[in-house]
Amino acid sequence: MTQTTDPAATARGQQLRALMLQYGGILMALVALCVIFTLMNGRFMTVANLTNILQQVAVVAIAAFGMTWVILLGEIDLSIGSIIAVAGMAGAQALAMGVGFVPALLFTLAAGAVMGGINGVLTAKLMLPSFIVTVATMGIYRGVVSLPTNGAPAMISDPSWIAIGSGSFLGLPIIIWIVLVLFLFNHILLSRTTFGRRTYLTGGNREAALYSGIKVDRLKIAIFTLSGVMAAIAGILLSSRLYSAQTNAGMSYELDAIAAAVLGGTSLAGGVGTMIGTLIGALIIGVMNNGMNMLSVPYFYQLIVKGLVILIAVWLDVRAKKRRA
Amino acid sequence: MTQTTDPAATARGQQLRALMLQYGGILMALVALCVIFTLMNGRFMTVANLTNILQQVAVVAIAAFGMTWVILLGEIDLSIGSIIAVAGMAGAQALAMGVGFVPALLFTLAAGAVMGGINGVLTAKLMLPSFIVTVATMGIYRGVVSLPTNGAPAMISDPSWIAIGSGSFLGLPIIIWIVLVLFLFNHILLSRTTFGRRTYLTGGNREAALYSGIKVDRLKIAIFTLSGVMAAIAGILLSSRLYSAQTNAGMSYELDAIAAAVLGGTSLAGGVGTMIGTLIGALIIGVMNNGMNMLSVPYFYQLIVKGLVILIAVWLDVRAKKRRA
Amino acid sequence: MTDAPDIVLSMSDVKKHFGPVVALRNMRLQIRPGRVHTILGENGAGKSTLMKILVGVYQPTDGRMELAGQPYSPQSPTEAAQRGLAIVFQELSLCNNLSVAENIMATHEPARFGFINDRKLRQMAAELVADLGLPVNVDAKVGDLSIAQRQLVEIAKGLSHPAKVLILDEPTSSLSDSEADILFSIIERLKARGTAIIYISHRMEEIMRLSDDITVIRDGEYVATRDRNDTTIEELIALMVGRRMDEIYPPALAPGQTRGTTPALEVRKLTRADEFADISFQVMPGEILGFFGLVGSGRSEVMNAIFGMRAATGEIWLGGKPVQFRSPVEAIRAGIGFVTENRKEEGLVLGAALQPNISSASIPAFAGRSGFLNFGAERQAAAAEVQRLAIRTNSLQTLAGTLSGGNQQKVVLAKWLLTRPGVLILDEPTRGVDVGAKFEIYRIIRQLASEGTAIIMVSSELPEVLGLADRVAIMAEGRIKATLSGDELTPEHVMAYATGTSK
Amino acid sequence: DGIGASLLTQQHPFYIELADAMKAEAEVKGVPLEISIANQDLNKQLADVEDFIVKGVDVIVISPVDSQGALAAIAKAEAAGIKVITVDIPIANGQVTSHIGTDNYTGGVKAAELMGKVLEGKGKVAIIDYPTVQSVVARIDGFKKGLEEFPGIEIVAQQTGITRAEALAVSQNMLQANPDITGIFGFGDDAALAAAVAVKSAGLQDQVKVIGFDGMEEARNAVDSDPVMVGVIQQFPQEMGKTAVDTAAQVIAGEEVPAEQPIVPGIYTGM
Ligand SMILES: Nc1ncnc2c1ncn2[C@@H]1O[C@H](COP(=O)(O)OP(=O)(O)OP(=O)(O)O)[C@@H](O)[C@H]1O
Ligand SMILES: Nc1ncnc2c1ncn2[C@@H]1O[C@H](COP(=O)(O)OP(=O)(O)OP(=O)(O)O)[C@@H](O)[C@H]1O
Ligand SMILES: [Mg+2]
Ligand SMILES: [Mg+2]
Repeated sequence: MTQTTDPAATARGQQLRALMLQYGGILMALVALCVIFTLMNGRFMTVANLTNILQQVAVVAIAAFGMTWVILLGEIDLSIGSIIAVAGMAGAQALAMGVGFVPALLFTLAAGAVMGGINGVLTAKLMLPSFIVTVATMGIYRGVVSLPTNGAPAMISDPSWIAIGSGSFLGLPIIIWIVLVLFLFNHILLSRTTFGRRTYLTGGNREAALYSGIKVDRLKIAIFTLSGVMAAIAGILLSSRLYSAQTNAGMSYELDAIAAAVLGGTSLAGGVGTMIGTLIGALIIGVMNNGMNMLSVPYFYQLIVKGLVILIAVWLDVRAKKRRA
Repeated sequence: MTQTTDPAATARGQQLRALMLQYGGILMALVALCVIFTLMNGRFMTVANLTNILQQVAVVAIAAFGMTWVILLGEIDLSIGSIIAVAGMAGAQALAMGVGFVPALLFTLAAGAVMGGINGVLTAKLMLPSFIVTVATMGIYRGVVSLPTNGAPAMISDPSWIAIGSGSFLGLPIIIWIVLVLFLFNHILLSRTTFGRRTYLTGGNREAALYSGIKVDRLKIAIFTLSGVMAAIAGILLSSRLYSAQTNAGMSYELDAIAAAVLGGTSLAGGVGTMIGTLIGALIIGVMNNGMNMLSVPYFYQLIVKGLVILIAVWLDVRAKKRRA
Repeated sequence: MTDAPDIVLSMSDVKKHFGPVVALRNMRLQIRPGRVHTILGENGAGKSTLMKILVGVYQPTDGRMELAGQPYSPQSPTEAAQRGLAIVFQELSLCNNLSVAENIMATHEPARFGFINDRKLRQMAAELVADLGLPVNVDAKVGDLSIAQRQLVEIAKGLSHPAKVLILDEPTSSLSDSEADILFSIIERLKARGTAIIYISHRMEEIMRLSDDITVIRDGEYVATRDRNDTTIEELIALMVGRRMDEIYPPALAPGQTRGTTPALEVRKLTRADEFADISFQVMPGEILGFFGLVGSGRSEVMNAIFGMRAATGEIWLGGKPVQFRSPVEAIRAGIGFVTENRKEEGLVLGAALQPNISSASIPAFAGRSGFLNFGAERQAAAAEVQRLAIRTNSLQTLAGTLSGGNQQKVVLAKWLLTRPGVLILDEPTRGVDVGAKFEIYRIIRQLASEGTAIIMVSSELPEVLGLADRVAIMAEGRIKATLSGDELTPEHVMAYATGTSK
Repeated sequence: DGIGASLLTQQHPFYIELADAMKAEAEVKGVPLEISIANQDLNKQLADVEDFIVKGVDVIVISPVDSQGALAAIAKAEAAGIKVITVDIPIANGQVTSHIGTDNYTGGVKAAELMGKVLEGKGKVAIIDYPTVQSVVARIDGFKKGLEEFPGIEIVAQQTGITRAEALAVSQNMLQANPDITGIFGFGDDAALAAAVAVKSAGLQDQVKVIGFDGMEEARNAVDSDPVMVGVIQQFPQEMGKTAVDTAAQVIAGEEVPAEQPIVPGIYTGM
């Protein structure tokens, strides 16, 4: 604001400018959406509603964090919707067997890791395209989820499990805390560690990464496992919010997760993308869904508007990036 | 069979060997499936049932022909399921307005071309990734299809339209003729013409294609349009088979179409694939669905088995190709 | 710029900006038929950009061009081809998924009503290749070919268009002398027919041998045009780099410089079916071992096997201990560095910035046990390498893909220098590098050797091998035919083994 | 031979109970029964029926994915000389041997009557719908018709919430936009249960009453234990399944069967 050349302020200013350059297009889209909805419905911009949006977007956002890793590697994971369902069911079954909250939680996470790991091993070791591997496991996991209850939902009554989705901590819903913590975890892992760096390099050029001494196969398996675990966490949240594990839970969430990541600037060719972008992308989707419900837009028009907003947001982003280059 | 060295026979033999080399893995999978189902159910290998399979697979096969073009270019089209639905609805509405069979048919094809063309223009001219463009238009078209009837299905009673799905010609259902004609059309267009060659060149190396003077943008728009038209034809068949246009018709058929193409050896990276492969891939999916129904495999197990068969088939294919190289 | 009757192509005041990057500031050029006009300039001087403007890939920001007296501003490569310009691109622009014939005839396939006549296409391509005398099989898939062969295909593709003006942008960068000779005789033939040829190369001997006119450019700006007969290599280099360079090769170190008695690397009977057999050699610390051979002699395959990228039988000893690398990770840990020959596919992440590219083979060195990267240390190390190799860039955040070819090659080199290898394998390390930079690279190789690094240098440029190596292993048909040193190391000897006239 | 049954879905408790009841009754009657699941895809339903025809079943029991679209499948079966019985969802202007199903429209009217009663004739109501499913559309139509009896009740919002997760988000958002809502009608148990969760998380449990439709066990338990869930319209899948198989067995035996066997839904408001 002032004209002094305080170096710290300058650095902050530069950081802000870099942020604006990188996310300008997509942030603009998010802000525009918020402004429009606020103008059209006074109740949109309330703490209660914003909390609502964050809670509703939590499941997709967490799945999208995992998806971002996979896409950064130049791969895709279409099975996460099914993993979300299996995770919920695994938790419900474990709880029903009376193993207790923490073991059930660990069991669920392990189930997610195993399912993601299978995707990774099939992709990396058998060298099958991840698209087809995860289309196949999408079906397989969706079949598996129905086996314990023959398709029926499983009730969950464990109070700790339920608290995840409806409890609060320091005035903020636990579910929002979880999103924040997972965002930070993934963001730091991606931007600050060798693991993240290897992901960027491998996604940018697999062959060059191999020659540079990166264990591409292991990395791939690790990342699909990570994506599976993220999906499992999303599944836990979802089952907790619904008080039950549904066999059709998470259906087609993979597309929302991919849309969030791509809206946020992640390139499907691999090698380009950030967690911040994905979070913004997920928020756009959440704001859009919430805002249109608030305005009582009929379902079919919602589909149309949602598609148009995605197009406009990506286009704004591509344009902003082109202008910068 | 004989030991003579008739040159024509040798040429045929070589062609056959080339065919086996290229499609060995996937053909093996198809034959294995047929053998297993025949052994387990005597009614599988009957003319009536094989006709059944071909009819059931028609919609996905035709959509997959269009999808093959798009994938060859290194792009993807997730909107074809929605285009299938819109096409059926467009036809039903036109017929209901009494324009007559042929105008309704042309209107439907034009609708498919326009929807595909929109995908193409957005991808080529605005340089947006086709994945996100077609995820967006998937939603938009799905919204549009519900507008005329507010979500309700539209009855079709035009006898010519119905005949497409249930009539016969020279003893073979018309629907099978259509599949064969479209297969030949796409196969020849792809393998024998400059248009097909340009598609391979561009899918193999977009930059090189640009440098060679190929109008990549125009090609892309043309191919998305073609994919839209194929989806529209699939939508006509579907609505004809169902005597009605359903607003949720074709949901997630894009995944089946992609699976058929990839099973048939089309590389998602672009530049590699054939229509023959796609046809075989579609047949595998059809045989699997039919065979498991014949064996009364419960639904959830069908999902699992289908996923496993896709995995095994692709793996066989990748292995066969590797051994050849 | 008067249009003298014998000027076929001329340009003046041509500018080209890529956003903030100014690739060309003020270019002029006059091309005459039946003459070879060489464009000479450092890496990143703007040569390729200029050529791409000529064939309509890029449109100039400003400037005028004339072709045969008519205004000329091609909007696409097709238009340029119609006006009689053909080009062989520097960065290979082939489709790996298609056959050689299909690539050569791309976009001008023999066709009727859009239907391609495949038999005729194959025949036309085969005739063209035979006519040119190029040793490539037109039915092979381009993806299966070595880089050098792909370059030959690229040449055939460029020559498949009848052209008034033929542009060759570093056509020999991956070729050994014998293939290059084929190209030169083709050029002579075209010249005799009156074709104007624009030629770009960094190989000075070749330029002096081939050119009629030579235009030097520097930093996107026209410097001077000389007749070949009125100039010298020294003058051209001085014009190009802006200072005098008396020597192309840095002074050789005193003989007996090698250290110790244990070879840094010893290979015994390394064999891989259908590629190479019975490869045995050793390199001492501080020694530079050259590997010479014709295209496809199998040198790259051997180096890949040593580096753990491909399985092979035989023994590898490192510093007197037997080792077996199942992957590059293990080779790198053991202290081997490998500058691969195909920088775009194997060397660089084109979409990533310079800093991560340069550090990519030494990631563990910039991280503690925690796995957190030390960005400060990484930046410093990368900056030091950029400075040492004089890589031309605005910042470490520049994307590798936007650098000129020669500068990209230096980035690959920087990446491996940073691993501080005990054994450094260089596969065509100066491919597409300008003379000034070459000298720098040679100097660095020499310096590394003097510090005790064992160096294997695979090269198809004979002068480079002879000028730099202490000993030279000569490969042909997947075998080492001879290892020469000292007085035996003459061009005649080496070529005799390489071409198989000497057994 | 035997019965081939093509059911709409297997991911809904109603259809699970229906299928279980059919299997149990087939066991009792000793008739072979095969069930395939259309997964809400009409094309798959048609393929399933075609496969039944090839297999040569005697009777086909079908719960249509869509009342009009299933005509093609039924026509094919009848052309092959196979009798067809529909369950749950009727076929539009077509003839089948027998139809066994819930009267969804009447069920909707009953839901409205209950809503009017618990709201004492005035208040603001929201609806969670699923507009592409005809049986649901009939429920909603019935509900709206029934509410016409209560001029003091106003419908302030209607949104689509197909899965339980979607229904939860939609209810939250509707409550946010209209904090004065006093009643929610969910087209199915999932929608109603999700709405109840949303009501409680918005802290409106003393203000909002939720009514559902289907009446499966989970929802009935909720009505028993949760004051927000004031009632569900109860369908009777066991009875439907049993009747369907009995009817099919009669058809196989060549007996006459009634063309319409309506099963009137009940109202469950707690023990
Ligand atoms: N597409 C582009 N975007 C941004 N900068 C570019 C682009 N193409 C070239 N440049 C820049 O323009 C300058 C000239 O590049 P050019 O490729 O013409 O060099 P060159 O003389 O051919 O070098 P070399 O001898 O290494 O091939 C370089 O600084 C390069 O980084
Ligand atoms: N005539 C040919 N046709 C097809 N492929 C060939 C031919 N000659 C060689 N190759 C391929 O080229 C490879 C050998 O080339 P390689 O790159 O190892 O040789 P090199 O000695 O390193 O030569 P350079 O690197 O200069 O091309 C082999 O993998 C082989 O498959
Ligand atoms: Mg260049
Ligand atoms: Mg080589």
